[in-house]
Amino acid sequence: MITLLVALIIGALLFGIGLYGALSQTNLVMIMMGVELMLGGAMVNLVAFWRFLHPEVYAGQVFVLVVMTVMALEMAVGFGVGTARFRARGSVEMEEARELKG
Amino acid sequence: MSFLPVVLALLAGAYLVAVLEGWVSTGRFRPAGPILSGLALLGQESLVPRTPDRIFFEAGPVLLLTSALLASAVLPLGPGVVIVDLATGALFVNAALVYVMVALVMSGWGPDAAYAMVGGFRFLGQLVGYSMPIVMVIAAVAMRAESLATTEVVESQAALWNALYQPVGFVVFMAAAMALCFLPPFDLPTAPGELAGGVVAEYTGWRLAVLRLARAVLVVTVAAAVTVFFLGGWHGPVLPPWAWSAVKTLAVAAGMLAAGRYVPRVREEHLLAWWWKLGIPLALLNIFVVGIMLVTVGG
Amino acid sequence: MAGEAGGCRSSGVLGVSALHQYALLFGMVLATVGFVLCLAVIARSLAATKEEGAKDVPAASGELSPEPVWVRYHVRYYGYALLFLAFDMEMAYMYPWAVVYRELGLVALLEMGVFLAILFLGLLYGWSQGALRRQ
Amino acid sequence: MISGPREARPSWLRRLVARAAARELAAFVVPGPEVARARGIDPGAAGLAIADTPRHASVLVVVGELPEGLRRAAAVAYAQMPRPRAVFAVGAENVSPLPGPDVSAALGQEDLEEGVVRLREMFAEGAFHPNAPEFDVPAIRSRTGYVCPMHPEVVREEPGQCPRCGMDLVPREAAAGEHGEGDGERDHEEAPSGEHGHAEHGAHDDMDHGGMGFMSMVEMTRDLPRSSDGLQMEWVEVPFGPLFPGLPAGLALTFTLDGDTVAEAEAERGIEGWAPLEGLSGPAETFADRLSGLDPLSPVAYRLLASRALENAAGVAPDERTGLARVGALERERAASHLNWLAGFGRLLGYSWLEERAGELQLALLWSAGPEEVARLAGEAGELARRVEWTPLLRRRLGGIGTLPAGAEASGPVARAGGSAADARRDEEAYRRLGFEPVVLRGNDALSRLRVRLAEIEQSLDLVSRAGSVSTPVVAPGGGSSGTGAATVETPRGLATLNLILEGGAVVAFEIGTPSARHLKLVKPVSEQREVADALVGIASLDLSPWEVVR
Amino acid sequence: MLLQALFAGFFGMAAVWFGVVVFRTSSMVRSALALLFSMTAVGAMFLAMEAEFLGVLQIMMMATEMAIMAIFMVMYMMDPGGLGQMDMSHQKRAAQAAGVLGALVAIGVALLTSWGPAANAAPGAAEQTRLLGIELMERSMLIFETAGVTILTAMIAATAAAIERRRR
Repeated sequence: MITLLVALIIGALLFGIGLYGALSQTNLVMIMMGVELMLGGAMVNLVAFWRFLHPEVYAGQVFVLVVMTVMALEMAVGFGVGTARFRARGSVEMEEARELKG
Repeated sequence: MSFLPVVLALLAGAYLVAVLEGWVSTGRFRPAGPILSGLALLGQESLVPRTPDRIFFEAGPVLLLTSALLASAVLPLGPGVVIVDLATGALFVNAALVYVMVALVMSGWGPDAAYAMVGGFRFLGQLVGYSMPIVMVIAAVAMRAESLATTEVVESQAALWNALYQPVGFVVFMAAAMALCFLPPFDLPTAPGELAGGVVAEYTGWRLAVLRLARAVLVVTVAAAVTVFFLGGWHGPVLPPWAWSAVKTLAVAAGMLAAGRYVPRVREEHLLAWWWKLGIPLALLNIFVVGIMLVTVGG
Repeated sequence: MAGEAGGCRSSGVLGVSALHQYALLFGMVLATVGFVLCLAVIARSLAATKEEGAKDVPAASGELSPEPVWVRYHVRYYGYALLFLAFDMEMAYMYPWAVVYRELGLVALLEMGVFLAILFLGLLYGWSQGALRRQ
Repeated sequence: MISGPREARPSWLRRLVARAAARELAAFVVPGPEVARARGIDPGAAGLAIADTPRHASVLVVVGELPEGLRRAAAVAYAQMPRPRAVFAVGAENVSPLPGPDVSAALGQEDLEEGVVRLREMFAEGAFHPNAPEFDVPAIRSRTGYVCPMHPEVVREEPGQCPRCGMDLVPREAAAGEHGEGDGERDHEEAPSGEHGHAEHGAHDDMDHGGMGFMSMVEMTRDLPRSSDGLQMEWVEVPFGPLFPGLPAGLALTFTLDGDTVAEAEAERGIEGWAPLEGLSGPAETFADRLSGLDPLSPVAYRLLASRALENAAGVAPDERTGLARVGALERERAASHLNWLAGFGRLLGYSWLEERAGELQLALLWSAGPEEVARLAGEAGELARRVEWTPLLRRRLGGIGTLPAGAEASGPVARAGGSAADARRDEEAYRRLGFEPVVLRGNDALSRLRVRLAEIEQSLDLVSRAGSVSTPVVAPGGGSSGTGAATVETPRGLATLNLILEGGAVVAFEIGTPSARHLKLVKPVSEQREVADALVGIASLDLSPWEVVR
Repeated sequence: MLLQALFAGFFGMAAVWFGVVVFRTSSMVRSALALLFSMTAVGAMFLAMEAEFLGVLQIMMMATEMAIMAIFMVMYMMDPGGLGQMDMSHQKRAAQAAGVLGALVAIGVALLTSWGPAANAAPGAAEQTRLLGIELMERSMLIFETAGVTILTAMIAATAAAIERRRR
């Protein structure tokens, strides 16, 4: 039980840090780092729930796999888009992108 | 507790590999060579470049040594002679050895030197090449063993070695193993003639000694992994199991060290293209062939 | 499945629980770090490093003023790296599959075949678009 | 005590370590292993491991007299070696600014080996010493400049902020002689900094952009050149010479790297302080000696060149036997030079078997007593050539690398590998009599150059055994005569020409054209837009000798 | 049990600490590798919670993925070495507030909810991997195949966006 709480708190902290990062960074890659941390927090929670609440339901583990996949795919697509933007504008700053549009 | 014997065997293996490497590279057989060179390096100044990322510079060699040692922890020397017998051992070997790349990227970035930096990023590219085929090949091994535990992988080869059961996988794995240890002809990150030492160029003194030790341990570990996954581990007639493991591991290590002498270094461009356009299809083919064989002929 | 037998099931011949095994691995990490620290202490005790000119400048073929190299580095294999990010995830599904393959037989082969065929399409697409080359 | 001991009082542990260090000497050879081999010595066989970088060496081995520029580079390399370190001079008197050599030996394998023994003793005795002198000479003194991480052209003496973007300047090393080119740059007025200072400026502003909290990447990258894939990265200049393990020593090469690709290459420099042409003029009797010292990698060819030009000026013709002996000597040198190149090429390629085998054969050839021994070596060289030809991966490694643009001015094996039969030997009587035909291949890349050289090694050794003599060419007597003379020699690297004016038995003026001076211009086309390793292979395949690049 | 909690707590704190480092260092490579080690620590937490396969997988996958992230960091960020010590963030206050709030809410939920009895033992690691495989092949088969299609989509999207077809 105590481990569950520890894990949930850690998950919450990771989520908070990720949220802070995703909101405060101006750069596409750094924003993605924030998102990765948030997803990491979510994974910790998922594993904790699986382990301490329903260790017999393996859909919980499958869910973790799916989150991992989402992380990887988010990165792949994000970097693809980042590359395209960098090629066009020489920058991956989000602010600037907004500003140049107008 | 088989912790101590395995670690001692590993260190002995690393020592022999260092002797072998000296023999291969200088043509002189000097049994005391590694000890002398270790002492000499200990007595040398260990320099730190002016504006380095100090943490990366220091952590690189340690991480390299750690990852090689951790990978070796799940490789059995005999039945029951293993430090930890993880149920996911085959995957764990990979997971630990991925940090070889992290270590080299750290050492490459750390000193803020051009040769090292090029070397570090080259190895990251090398990993992008070899890592997928190696993992697929291990998956095919796991299919036959019905388990990821290294001991069971060895048991599954009691009748027939994987090297014979899945020769394509064996060839791909050997190449990937050499790429993983950055041995010639895959020594792109250190490339003596091209990058004047590359990632190891800025290391001197005891830090260099740690790097060389780590490299020797890495070679032994990877050779042991080849033995476990493909050469039937401890299985063999007459000799005791640990002796078979040792003989096979050393033979693989010697083969890997010697092979690089007779070929030029591979170009980075080709390396990546070959892994992706040839290595991955071959590894997939291997999985399908093994899959069909398991269903039809059986293990 | 959640019985007591499961949790402390000895997964190895050593008869120790999984957690103890991880503790042992972690101990190995600490021991390695300790070993390296010992080496460092011995090396330091031998003599101090002498501060001299040019010694801490990265060695560059006998030239003294290398530029700082921490700049935007052009990694030419990013096409491979992008495909790798996505393709790599197939591992996550392949290992559990490999373990139960013989149990399930041909069905598993078909399912995985479809999965891999889909991924292989992606690889072929990348290949055709020129992702598999130095950019 | 050695010249670079560590500062500590000897104790039992330190003595043990020192003794181990004495057994494990690693050498950084200056100018380079290829010059050592060409001078007939092999530090590897003497028990010194050859290090690739000064960082991994404990002994700096100086082979032969060094020109000033290389001595300075050697001092930098020495300063970058970790202590304990020592200097070992082989056939070199003046090693300044390096500390006076710990051990000196004459040029010769036995002297070298005896010197190594002495060096080991000195290391075992004096690797640790209570007062270690500091090595501090002007050549290695660097001053710290401050540069902007984003604008490399901004260089200041003092720390501060970049006038363009307001970032903190970072320290970097600059050689003592170098002047920051941005020192006199006009200062920009700093715009008031604000959280969103860039918002008003937009993309239209030019470099006067001063928002500090946030700066515009668009502007940073706009003026940078684009790579082939359209991404704009930052380029860095990286020296690949004069003391780079994979290239001939003395070749001061600078690559501008875009990632691991060479964006620009710069090599149009000879060795500083080497072979002032005025120093070469003088009495005709010793002119050939002086000219043969020009290039340590092919002394015989230049001796022959001088002899021929002098004979031409004096109006004498060598007899047939001399001609044949000269063929023998020149062809032996050609084979040795190609083998030497092959060994260096093996080092660059990481093909250690080739490096060792070719080096061994080259030394055996250099030490060979007469044509009989050369004939025996011819068999071994043929064996080597066949092994190289069948090496796996070699074709993939070399094919298509180092191709020259159409119309590139080349001679020697480089030209013959590109399908041209250019060879001065075809016009020579002695060669014609031996039935000489040049080796010509198509391909125009590193692979075909390798093949041409392999074939030429066999051909040259065959010519030696048919010429029947390998004696060094006789120097023609000057005899107080006057006149103008011209000569050409097909050196191992290509066509060398010499025009001289002889007055009263002394060479008063001359003009020399060497293959490497011409081939230096090819460095750019073979290396630019190539990956570093490919660029280096392309450059190495040209077989440049920086020594010949006289000014 | 206590050992488990200690392990989870230790690696959890490591994960959090590395997570903080990600946004506190100005060196891009440090930032990427800090994220890498944060993810490794999360993997170690999985191990502590006896999800061995997932833990080892996480440790392996995240190392390569975050290292590749480092590539793109070094390619596209100005001053990747962090020598200029520049600040690349905006709306810091709001972000901090949101981060703290998000974490507090999640912690509150975690602490206030009654989670019911915790299972005190998990299946063995070998059994887990086997059952996960069966789950993937049978009940979650569609999820698994959908993941395949999603990966394919991502590969196509990334390639199409990033790779410029060279005109020859």
